[in-house]
Amino acid sequence: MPGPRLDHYAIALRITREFKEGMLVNLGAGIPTLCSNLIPSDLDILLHSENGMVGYGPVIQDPERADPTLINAGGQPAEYRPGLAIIDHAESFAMVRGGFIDISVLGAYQVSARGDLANTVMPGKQIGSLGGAQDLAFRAKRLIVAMSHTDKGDRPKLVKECSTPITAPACVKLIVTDIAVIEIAPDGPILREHAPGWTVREIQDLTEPQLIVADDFREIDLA
Amino acid sequence: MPGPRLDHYAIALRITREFKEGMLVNLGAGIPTLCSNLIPSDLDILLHSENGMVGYGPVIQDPERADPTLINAGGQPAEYRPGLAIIDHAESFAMVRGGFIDISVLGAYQVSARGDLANTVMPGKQIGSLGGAQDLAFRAKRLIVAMSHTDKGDRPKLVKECSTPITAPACVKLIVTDIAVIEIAPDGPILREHAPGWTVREIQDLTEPQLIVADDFREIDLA
Amino acid sequence: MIDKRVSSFDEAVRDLGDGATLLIGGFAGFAECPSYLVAAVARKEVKGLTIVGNSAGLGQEHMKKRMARLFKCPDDYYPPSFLIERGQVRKGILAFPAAMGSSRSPFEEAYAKGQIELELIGQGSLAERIRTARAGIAGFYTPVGVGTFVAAGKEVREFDGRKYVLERALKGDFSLIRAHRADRYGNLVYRGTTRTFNATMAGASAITIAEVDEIVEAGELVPEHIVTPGVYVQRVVVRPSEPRAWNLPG
Amino acid sequence: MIDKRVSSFDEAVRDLGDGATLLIGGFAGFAECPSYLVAAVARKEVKGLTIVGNSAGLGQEHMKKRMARLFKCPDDYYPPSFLIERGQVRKGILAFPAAMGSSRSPFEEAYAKGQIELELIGQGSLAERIRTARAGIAGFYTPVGVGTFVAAGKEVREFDGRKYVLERALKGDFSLIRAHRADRYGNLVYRGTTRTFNATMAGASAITIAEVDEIVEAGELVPEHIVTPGVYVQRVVVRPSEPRAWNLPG
Repeated sequence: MPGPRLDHYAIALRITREFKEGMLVNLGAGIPTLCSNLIPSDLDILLHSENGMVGYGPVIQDPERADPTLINAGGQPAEYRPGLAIIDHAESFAMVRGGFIDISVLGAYQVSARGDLANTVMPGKQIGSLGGAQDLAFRAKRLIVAMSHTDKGDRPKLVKECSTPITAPACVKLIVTDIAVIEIAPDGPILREHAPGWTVREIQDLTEPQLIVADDFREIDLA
Repeated sequence: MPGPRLDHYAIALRITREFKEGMLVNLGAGIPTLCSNLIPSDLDILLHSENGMVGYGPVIQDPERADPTLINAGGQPAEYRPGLAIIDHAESFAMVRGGFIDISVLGAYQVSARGDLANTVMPGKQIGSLGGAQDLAFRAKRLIVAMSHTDKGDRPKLVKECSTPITAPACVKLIVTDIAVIEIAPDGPILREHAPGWTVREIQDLTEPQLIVADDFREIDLA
Repeated sequence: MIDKRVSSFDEAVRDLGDGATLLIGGFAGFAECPSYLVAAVARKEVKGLTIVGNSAGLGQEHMKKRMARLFKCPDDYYPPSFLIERGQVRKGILAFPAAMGSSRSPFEEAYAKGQIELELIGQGSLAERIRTARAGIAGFYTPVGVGTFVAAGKEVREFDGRKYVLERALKGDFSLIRAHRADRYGNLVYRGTTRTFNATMAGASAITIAEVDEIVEAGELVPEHIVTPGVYVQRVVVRPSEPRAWNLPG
Repeated sequence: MIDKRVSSFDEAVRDLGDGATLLIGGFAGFAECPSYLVAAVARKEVKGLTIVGNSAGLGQEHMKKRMARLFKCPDDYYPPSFLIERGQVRKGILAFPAAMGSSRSPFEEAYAKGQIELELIGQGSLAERIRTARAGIAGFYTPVGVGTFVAAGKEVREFDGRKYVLERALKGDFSLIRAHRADRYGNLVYRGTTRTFNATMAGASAITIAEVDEIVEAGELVPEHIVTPGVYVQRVVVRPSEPRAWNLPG
């Protein structure tokens, strides 16, 4: 029996370990925006939001303090942080397209072995949404995907070829799921870390493409 | 003997008569910026300056009151006016290119019979300057040229074909000179007004293309 | 005297007719949505509209339920989806028409019934296409979308070893936007993230109408703080001080 | 801690080398010119520069004479033409290289001697080409310049019955700009018309350096009033409180 699956906070926490001093990071709606509440206070990074905030803070949990005129990409109230700048939508994506985003964190329905991202049309739906994901996936210096390892039918989401429309080809660099951390490398996906209690075999069984096991394969450190 | 030539202020004053309530008007450097000091106080128009002012006031004459951080297209200190908005250079020309300028007033070295504007390379010089004139000449709804009727060698500046590089083809709609007001119409230049003491013959003698005399040809009203 | 103030929302949309293309500002929340302008378009019962924007909105009910833990959603929130639910919209050019998760947005409901067309486009290309319309540019080459369905039928071209897709200007008949303060010249300032697509869309239509919290005297807005110069705005209307039902004239 | 403050102008241009392309902000006056950055480039004695901007400047003497009736020109005005006069510039991509009237600008003098190349471009296409570089766009179609020398060698194409010329992004190695206030994140605000090309050029080069009047604490600049987000700025340097000769290190 494998261990329990990581919850959304654990996934988000693991992702924040990728953030380095001075980076400009965009957090998509869903699991990614959770990262904004988990960034160490001594790490000075800037968060970019599609709707035109550069340098915003964590999600405000108290509705009494929530200001509807300061919301993040998920529509949640964001804390003001000194240094915050407001820009319009065209400038916000001039910044994305211009290659200024160091890390983009997005959700996904599927990721292919070569890092194709499919997060536009939810399987089973007629139409989908692009949001800002396509611009980010094409232009961020590094794209990290936060997702559950399998879908609701327990089918792998890391697949050989995506079966839903591709948002951007060969763009994903790192995937953090509820059971593993996988790097997309030129030779294929590299299994780097596992959730407590999960073996290579158990992870591979829920993954379509063959995983390369990293030399330093280890348990995810969430301490 | 014809009358005296109009001075720059008279030319500028005549041009301000073309400005109508609510218009957005761009004034080029030189004679055109003089217009900013001659606009009737009860006429609510907005002046656009290339360097990013919308809704500025007259040139400040007193150096003691001049603020170098508020200058017009000619580099002169401009009076603040309520409603003034500051934009950057890209937005300033988004506005020009987007067709928001109702009237552009520019100087010229030459204008052709069909309204080609040549104000880039000064005759006798190796190279010239475009400034914002090309954008304005291509995209203003109406282009008015303020110029002396002849050059320093008394050669016509309203010519059959421009001999210096064209800034924009077929763009000039009205020319106000120191001796006449001429409209560029599809059939050719129409002589509409004359400076006091100037006859059709005297004006035509200093003009290369054949002038059509307007039915209501009259003396310029500068009262 | 230049004075762009209009006394009512109905008056502001007086010449908005069937088949018009509307750029509707906002992003995902109620604070940046030009709700009273949307309500006025609903009252006018015009049909066959094309709406352009980020999300058409996920419906009032969604906002009230989903956002309940975060915000109290006001009663006078009328997102563009309000027009979809009333059958007034023929086509959407949108970045976020489908709801996240398995719930369905009003757009998806209408789409499933074959009542509406979709041109799906990412936020960046959408925003730039709109800015491009304001700026008098015909089109631009972006690297975003190459090799995906978004580039289908569009020119793809290489510059300096990278592929780009040609995106065209997207101009509206009317931009319906929300701002915080205005003066009689139409100069606008926005609060926080309400700027978003509202400022982008100002000037990108033949007529731009701004729904604002407050109108101040000319000169009260600091020239350096103005985000939208009034030249881009044809009409300004003030929101009512108390929430008003959508079907009441005003 | 993110801190873009640099202690001297020499330090700010430490990696600016021969052959670099410099986007130099400003329009026509001294107040919007990054004079101390220009002076630091002069001190560095780098050669073969390409300078991009509105006017290279008409020289200090011109400014002092022509403007004397309007302004007192400060002693520490070092326009880009200062670099031309010192033989450091190989090429200009400029809208206003030639003086008005029969006097000659330093650029014209150098051109007459065959020491400098010129790419003449109007302010609008120049500004948009620079903004386009910041925005990650390869090029755009503008109606301006069709049928004139500016379009020579460029693609001209018809959209909806009107002709447009393809203009390409213009990216620099360094943007040297002038602003009023900055914080340690590099956020910038500008006074009045000093915004001009300075704000346009921020972020359009690999390295953007801002010469500012004052640095304030993070949080002192109002988020809605910030014109240039700090992301576009790599280095910030404060101007000296008293004018300093160009050849003094600092």
